[in-house]
Amino acid sequence: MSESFNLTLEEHTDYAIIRTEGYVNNLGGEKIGEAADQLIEQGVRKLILNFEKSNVVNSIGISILIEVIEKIVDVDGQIAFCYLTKTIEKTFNIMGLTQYAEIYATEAEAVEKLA
Amino acid sequence: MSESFNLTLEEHTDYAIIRTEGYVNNLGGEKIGEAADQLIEQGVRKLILNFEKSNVVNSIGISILIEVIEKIVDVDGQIAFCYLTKTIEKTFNIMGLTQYAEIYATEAEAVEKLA
Amino acid sequence: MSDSSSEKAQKPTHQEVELIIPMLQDMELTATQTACSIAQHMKFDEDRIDEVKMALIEAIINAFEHSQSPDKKVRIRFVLGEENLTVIIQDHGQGFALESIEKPEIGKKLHHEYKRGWGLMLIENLMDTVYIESNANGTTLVMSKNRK
Amino acid sequence: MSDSSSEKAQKPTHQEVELIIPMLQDMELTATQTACSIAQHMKFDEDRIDEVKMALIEAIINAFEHSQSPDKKVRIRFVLGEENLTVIIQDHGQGFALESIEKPEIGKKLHHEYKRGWGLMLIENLMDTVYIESNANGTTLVMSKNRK
Ligand SMILES: Nc1ncnc2c1ncn2[C@@H]1O[C@H](COP(=O)(O)OP(=O)(O)O)[C@@H](O)[C@H]1O
Ligand SMILES: Nc1ncnc2c1ncn2[C@@H]1O[C@H](COP(=O)(O)OP(=O)(O)O)[C@@H](O)[C@H]1O
Repeated sequence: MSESFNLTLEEHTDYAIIRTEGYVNNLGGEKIGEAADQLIEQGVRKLILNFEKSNVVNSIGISILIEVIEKIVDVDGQIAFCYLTKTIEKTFNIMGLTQYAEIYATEAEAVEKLA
Repeated sequence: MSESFNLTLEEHTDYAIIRTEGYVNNLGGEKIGEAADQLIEQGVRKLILNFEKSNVVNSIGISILIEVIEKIVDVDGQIAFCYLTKTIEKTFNIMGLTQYAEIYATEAEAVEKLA
Repeated sequence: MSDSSSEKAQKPTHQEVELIIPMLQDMELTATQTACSIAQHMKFDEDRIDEVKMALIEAIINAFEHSQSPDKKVRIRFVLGEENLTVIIQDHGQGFALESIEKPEIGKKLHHEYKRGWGLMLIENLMDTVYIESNANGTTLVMSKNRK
Repeated sequence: MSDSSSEKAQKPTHQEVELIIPMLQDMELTATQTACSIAQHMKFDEDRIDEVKMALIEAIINAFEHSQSPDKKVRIRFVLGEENLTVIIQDHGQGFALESIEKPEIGKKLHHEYKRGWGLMLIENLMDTVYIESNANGTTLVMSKNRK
């Protein structure tokens, strides 16, 4: 009875893209967390999260994103978000996530700046 | 505080198209009725109602459409609807409107069959 | 643990969402949005959701237009069953005599002054089961749609 | 007509929509759909609607997660004001001591086990006014957003 959440991965030599679809709540956040853990384990240091198909988040989901940010910071990596709705971007600003993560309008821009 | 309803008219020598946008309730229905009255007055005998941007109707609005059908029948004209949602088409069938009005998938098809 | 069998024997308590709306122009659309979200949650397909929405609009505008309810409110309950969604629309208006309602026919409506009177018939046709209780204390319409 | 002046002197009675949802996974999304429809009706712009939705999600998941309410329900009232929308989120749970809640800071959350605790702070920032009343009978959060 829960919203479906899906993600797809695109792995490159020096960065990876996680594209999400659906509600980033506890369940959605956990799936992102697991995918990120695995990528970091594999040696990925630059991570792009494409939220084009995730228009709704909650603070439980975002708490898990903070864990991901922490892990990326710990390996001296970089993390960027793209295609955030205005409200999600505002939320990330309010919470201060933008001190540790970049926000870009498009995926192409994120790839260009990070890679 | 009400849903906005708009319509546009396209008049040809022997037929006219009414394209609606928004909820076809009493207010929307009345606007369609007024537009149809004027077209029939001007001599239009073939009328196409394009509901592509009207996904919601109610039975008060449809009652006004029955008035329009009656007036078209009275002048030996023809009336057709296009781009109906499945549920609106089912509703027109249940009510028997389809005995007096044609339903076509697209506006192009309606124009071809009627004109 | 000792009473687990008696617990199992109990009827499952169905989850219920309750919505109370004021009699205001277009407020029925708020109710259809709520219905839509619940039916999506229950994994109804889009067509069946659309039919529930249309029936719900009819039931609500009936209460708005005919009930003369002094509290000017309509109460809608959504009961999330295993295999169906039941929607209960209730007003505290004057009620009506169901047996006096004539089944509308398009042939009779054409060239007849009174073109209205389709709402209840549409509800019956769009939903799987419909039950109406109406008296001087108000009207309750109970309608269900199966998931499939 | 004789009492029209006294009628005018009365405060306008605000229209209200009431929604009661069960504590079920993702039910907060049904509430946001209802909120969205009401705010559209009031001609709020899309960005402000989105902010109300986000704040509403936070208030509801708090009730779901922390209230331990025995009735397992959350009541949401939407009060349609002239210039603002007020949303009242209420549970009958155990309540909490508001003064004991620390303001979260990202610097402290990083490298700290507990990363949660953002909900109330987000609500404060996304809405124009917020008021919380909490005691052993439950929690009521009243939040308003101006139309502009
Ligand atoms: N909630 C209600 N309260 C009072 N009367 C009602 C209610 N619902 C329906 N009715 C009565 O039933 C009649 C038929 O309703 P309906 O089939 O929906 O058509 P319409 O609303 O167009 O008249 C109404 O005209 C009204 O007299
Ligand atoms: N409706 C509620 N009932 C009981 N406790 C609540 C409620 N809302 C908030 N709280 C308390 O306030 C704390 C802070 O809430 P919040 O800022 O939303 O962060 P989080 O939910 O992540 O803990 C919660 O951990 C809980 O102890």
